[in-house]
Amino acid sequence: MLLNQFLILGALLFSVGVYGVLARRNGVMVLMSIELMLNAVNINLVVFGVQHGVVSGQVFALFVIAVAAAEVGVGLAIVLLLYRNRTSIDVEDFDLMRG
Amino acid sequence: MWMLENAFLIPLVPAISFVVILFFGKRFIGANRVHIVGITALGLVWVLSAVAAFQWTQRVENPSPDAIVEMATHGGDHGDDHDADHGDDHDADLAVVSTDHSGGEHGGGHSSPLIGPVISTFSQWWSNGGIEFAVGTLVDGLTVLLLIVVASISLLVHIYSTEYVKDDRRYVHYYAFLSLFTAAMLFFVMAQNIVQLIVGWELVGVCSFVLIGHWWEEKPNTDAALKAFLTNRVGDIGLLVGMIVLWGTFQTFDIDAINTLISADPGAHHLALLVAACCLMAAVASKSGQFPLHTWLPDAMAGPTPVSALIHAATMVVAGVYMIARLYPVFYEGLSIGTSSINLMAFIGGFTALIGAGLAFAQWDIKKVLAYSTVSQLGYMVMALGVGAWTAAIFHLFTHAFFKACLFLGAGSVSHAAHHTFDMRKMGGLKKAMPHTYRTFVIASLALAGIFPFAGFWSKDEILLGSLVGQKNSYPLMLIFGCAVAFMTAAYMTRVIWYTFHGEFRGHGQPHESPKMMTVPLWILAGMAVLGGVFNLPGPVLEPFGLEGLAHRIQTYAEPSVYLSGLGISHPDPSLNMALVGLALAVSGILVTYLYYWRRIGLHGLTERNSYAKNGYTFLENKYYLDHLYNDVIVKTVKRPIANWANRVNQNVLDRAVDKAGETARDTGRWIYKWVDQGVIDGSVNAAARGADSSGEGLRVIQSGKVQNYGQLLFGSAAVLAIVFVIVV
Amino acid sequence: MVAQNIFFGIIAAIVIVSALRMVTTRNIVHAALYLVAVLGGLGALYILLTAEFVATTQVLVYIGAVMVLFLFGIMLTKAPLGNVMEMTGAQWPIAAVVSVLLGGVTICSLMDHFGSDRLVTDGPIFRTADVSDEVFSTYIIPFEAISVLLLAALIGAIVLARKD
Amino acid sequence: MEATGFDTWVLSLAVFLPLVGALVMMVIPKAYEAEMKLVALGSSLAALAVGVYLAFQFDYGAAGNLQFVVDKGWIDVINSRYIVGLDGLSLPLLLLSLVVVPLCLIYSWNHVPEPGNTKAFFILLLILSTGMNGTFVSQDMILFFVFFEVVLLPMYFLIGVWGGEERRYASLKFFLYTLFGSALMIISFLALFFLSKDSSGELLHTFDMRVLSDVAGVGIVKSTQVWIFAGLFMGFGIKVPMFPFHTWLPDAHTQAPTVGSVILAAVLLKLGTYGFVRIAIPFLPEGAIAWAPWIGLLAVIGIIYGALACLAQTDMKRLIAFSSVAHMGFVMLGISTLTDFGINAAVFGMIAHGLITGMLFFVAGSVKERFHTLEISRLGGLLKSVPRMGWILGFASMASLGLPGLAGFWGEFPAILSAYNPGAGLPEETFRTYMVIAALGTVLAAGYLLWLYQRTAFGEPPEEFADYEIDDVNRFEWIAWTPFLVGILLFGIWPNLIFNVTDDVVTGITASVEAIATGR
Repeated sequence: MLLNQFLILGALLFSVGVYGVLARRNGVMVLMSIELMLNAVNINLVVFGVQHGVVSGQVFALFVIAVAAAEVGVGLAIVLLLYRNRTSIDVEDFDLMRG
Repeated sequence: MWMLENAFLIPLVPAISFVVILFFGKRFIGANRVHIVGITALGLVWVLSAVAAFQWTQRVENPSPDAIVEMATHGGDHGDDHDADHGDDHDADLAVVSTDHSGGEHGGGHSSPLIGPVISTFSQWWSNGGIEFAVGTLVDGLTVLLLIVVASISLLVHIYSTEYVKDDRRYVHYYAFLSLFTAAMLFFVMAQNIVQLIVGWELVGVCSFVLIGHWWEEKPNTDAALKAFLTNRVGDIGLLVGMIVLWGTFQTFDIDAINTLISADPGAHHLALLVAACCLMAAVASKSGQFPLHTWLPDAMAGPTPVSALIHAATMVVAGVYMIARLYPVFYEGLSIGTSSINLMAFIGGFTALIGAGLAFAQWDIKKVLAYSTVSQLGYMVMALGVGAWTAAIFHLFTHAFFKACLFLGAGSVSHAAHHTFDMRKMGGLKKAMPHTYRTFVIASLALAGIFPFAGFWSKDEILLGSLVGQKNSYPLMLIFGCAVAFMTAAYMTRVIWYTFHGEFRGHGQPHESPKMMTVPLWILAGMAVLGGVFNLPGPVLEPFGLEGLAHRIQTYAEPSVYLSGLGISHPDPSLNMALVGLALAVSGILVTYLYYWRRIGLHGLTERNSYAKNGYTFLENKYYLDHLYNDVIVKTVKRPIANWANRVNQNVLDRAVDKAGETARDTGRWIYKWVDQGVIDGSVNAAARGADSSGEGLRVIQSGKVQNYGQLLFGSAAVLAIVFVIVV
Repeated sequence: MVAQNIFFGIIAAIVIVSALRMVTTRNIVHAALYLVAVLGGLGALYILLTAEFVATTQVLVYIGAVMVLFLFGIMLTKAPLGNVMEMTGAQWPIAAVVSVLLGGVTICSLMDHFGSDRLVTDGPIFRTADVSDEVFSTYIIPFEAISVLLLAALIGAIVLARKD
Repeated sequence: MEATGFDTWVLSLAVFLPLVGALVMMVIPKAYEAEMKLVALGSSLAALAVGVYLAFQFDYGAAGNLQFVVDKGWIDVINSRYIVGLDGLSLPLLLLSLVVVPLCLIYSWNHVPEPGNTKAFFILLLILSTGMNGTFVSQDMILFFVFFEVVLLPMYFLIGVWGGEERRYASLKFFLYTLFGSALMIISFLALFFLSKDSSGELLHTFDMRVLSDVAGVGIVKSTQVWIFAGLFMGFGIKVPMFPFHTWLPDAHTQAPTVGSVILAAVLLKLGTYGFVRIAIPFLPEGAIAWAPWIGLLAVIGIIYGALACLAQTDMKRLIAFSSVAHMGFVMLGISTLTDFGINAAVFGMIAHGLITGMLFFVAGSVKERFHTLEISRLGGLLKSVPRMGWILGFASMASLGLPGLAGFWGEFPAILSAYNPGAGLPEETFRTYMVIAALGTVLAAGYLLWLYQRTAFGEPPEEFADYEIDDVNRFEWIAWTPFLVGILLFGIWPNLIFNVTDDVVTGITASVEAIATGR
């Protein structure tokens, strides 16, 4: 097995996640895409851990999973709040920072 | 010699007087009594100057060893007892000082040893990039002469003013600035370096500004003050540049050093000296009222009359002449005075003398006549310097100061009597009412006209002689100018006397003689106008009385032979013929004018003779013809078209040019301000701002406030940067 | 090795296709389900990489917890279940270009750098015990920090989502 | 030479005492206004006292060397150090800055301009003071830059809050313009940091101005020097301001409150010229030689141009502002000659201009306060309505037009003089042309100033003010103005007071420039 197999998979997943973040209008979908990107990173962590024969790769993957869980929790709470205030979760509606 | 070394005390006294009068005058002395301070100070100055003058004569008569300057190369002795042919002997006269010059005392040539000036330097004034120089005084005969002139006239003017500006609204300021002016002028004449010269030059200018604008409530006065100051400033460009060129050439500011360097090696630096001399001529033209910058001087008559007498006739306006005399080697070499037969300085001087005299005919304001006369006489002095007649010019400066001051103060006295008007059409017949004024005025006029034996005769004669003989070549054109001016001067002064003192009184009220405080100075000045000539009488005049030793005192004492001998400047022999010609011209001038203004009587008598005696027809017709010629051709052309034309040129061309230059400068300023500054430069700044603004507008599109757009930018630019990075690394 | 390769190929294909479908589908619930597929596939990959504990956690946390959260989120925001709402913004081409660029440059540089490096297969194998040893010794402080972070996120989520 | 004992921190004391005063003022409640003013005045006077102490302790025999030097670590990461020191070039300018601030405080003692708020006004003045003092003594480029920029903000607020009608526009213009210059300047500083080499070719990586001054740009090739100099030129030239970067100045001056104008004219503009003399020329002699003819050209254009613009003004304050452009032209002409004479004259000119133009702005401010207008056509007869002020205006105008015997002359005349013989490597004919043009400028200067004086001071007071009861110069004004008047007279009569001090430093600078110019 090539090292690159995993790395490229990660890169592909990451770009797909980026696309999702940038293109999707639904707030929940944006959060899901972010999960995709985080997972792409996780692959890299684990693969490099294996490659270098260290355990910290896995440890950090675990940390990332934990942080992702927290992030999803807070992110969804924000989406809910937005929905409650604006009755919409379309991110294109939120442009208070318009210059 | 203590006074010569500590000459700085002389300007210090009136400077202190200025401070005292201005700051403590009103409070501690009393506004009406400040003149006491001024007069006391001036009295002290006069005494000190007299002491200085005496000590200088001692120095020349019995030189101490350190006073004698040895020069390896210098010109020959050109005393009057030597041959008049001085053509080329100044080139290589290597004679030892004492042998060739022992016999100089009776001819008026400088006494054998070359007496150096007394130079004292005080605190260091400047140290700048390794060049250090000190403020100091340079005292020699010329300085001493000017000290005496300034101190005397200033003192008399101070006394005269106590009556003239009595109860003036700004009595205190008047006296304060009179003192300051005196201090500045004294400082100027004893300048040790050219920076001091500039300082003094400007300071007298500003005093003149303040005093011309003394009654600043009226616009014409302030206009005149401004005009005077600005015209002088125009000349100051020349002064600054000329002085800088001198400094650049000799790397020193020291007047003594500059003069010595030039006279030691006259041929060197000709081009630099030419440039410097031409630039300095501009300064002279402005300060000494030379063509074409003379127009401010008549306007300056807006000031109080004593000020006109002091500043605009006797002292400040001769600053230009003095500067030429002080830096004479510069001009002599720069303008090739010794070898040419016409040069810039002589021409400007001569021409100014001519047009000044011409203009004096067309004036109805008595002070303006005198002002143009001053212009003309200053031109005479400059012309004298221009033809190489150094001593004659200084002699004329000396005599002119006294009789012109007398004339001005006399005019002031007249106006004092005639309800403060200077218009001659409102005068007339004052002869009886004010005999003292009349007599002094006539004496001074005769001196000005150059009638034997008054002071002006001697000095004018020397100038004419100087231009006749010249140095290597004579100056024929200058001689013609000089003669014409001599004639015209006599004529216009006669006219003034006719209108002011003779005929019927045309004003209103009862004219009265001025108080003693005014007439006494007049008489003193008139006395000087009579006797001024004795200070430089030619030898032959004195020989019959056995007083040859007193001949050419000014030449002996005042001439800075230590500089001039190196240049080889000669003194012409006195010439009886020239004197007679000059006198004849003056007399005929008076006569012609006399005939013109008394012509009604003359014509009346003529017609009587026409009707009674037919024998003298031819002669009478000739006489009539002459009368006609004098009246309608000469006098009228001189009086009307030429003077008017000159006046018109003066008013419309030169004066307009000054005004126009000012207007144009202002318009240009406006234009530049409006279009360039506000339009282009400021505009480009604003345009830059607008550019930033519009690019901001462009950026606003990106600034949508949508997170995803930001994300696109973020990731997009990250990608692009990554690509760049990948490609580069 | 071949078997591993085949497995990898299958899993990778599933992951990629699911991911793509996730970001392109118009139905949000479908998208959530595709995400489940991606996450599950990744869990399988971790097994393949002998990271059993990570794989387990992946399944437990993501598929068990996070996905439930997402589904709740979808429900609570009353997101339309069908295709009613346009799920993709008008600027998707830009997003596509950006992500292609990003992916392209990453992959290019990966190819360039790691080329044909082989995955080390004979290295040490870390069991769950090793991982726990590491977490509770070397990384104890980050671990505690993560705990605090989770607590903070918990409180934050509650505060944000409260009705009043 | 390193200082010892008290001398090690006395210079910092002079710099930071006003700041301490400002901090103390911040904690005093607004109600205690009298105490607050006393604190402000006290701290600035204390700084002045320290300045006087410095002036007495200063070793004038070694004016060319830095004295009271402090060299302490500051930002080690970029090798920037806290270095302050005083030499003959800094001393007069530091004293000027120390003198001006308390006088401004006294002047605004009882009449802080609209909209009031004495506390903020005084605090800003004190911060400004620290910035100005610091700039003149810092010997590290980063430190210099920090102080240079510290000056900017208080001034921005002074103009923007207490200014005239168009204050927002003016303050923003001032701020942005100067900031733009500063940006280029810091780039040049960084370039100097990265490129400077010592004589053996080792990269120095230092911001120490003493070191950079010593190596005199040896390791930097000429073309690079020219570019770096261009950056410095923009930074300092805008501050000066040189034609054509001067347009912020009239607006800022016109809109600024009186003391703002005074400080702007008296000290702030000098930061630019000081930068030229202290940094640009000694660090980059070759760049300076390449640029000097152009600087000279811009300087003489500025002289003539400023004067012509003055002739067209209808507002007194704006006229004085434009006259600053002309006067700073003389200063820059002096600098551009790269001669002892010229640079000495420039330093003198800085101080003279500070005193004279500061004085003129004071008078303009007081006129505005009394007559509520500065329209020249509406004024008149000042000599009659407020005679003392009229006299002071006349005195300051005379000084400004370069009357010998007053300070202005010694800045102008030697500057013109120096253009006759410019430094080695500079085109003589060009500079001689400049000399003549500059001399022409003196006439125009006399023209606009006298014109101003004639229309404002001479004549009868206009009708519209006939009913007003107008006070002449009051006590606070006398206190604030007397030092200016005395300074103008004193330096005019005895110019060596300044020349003596600056000469050693200037000779050092030009010697290194000349060595470079002739060594090629």
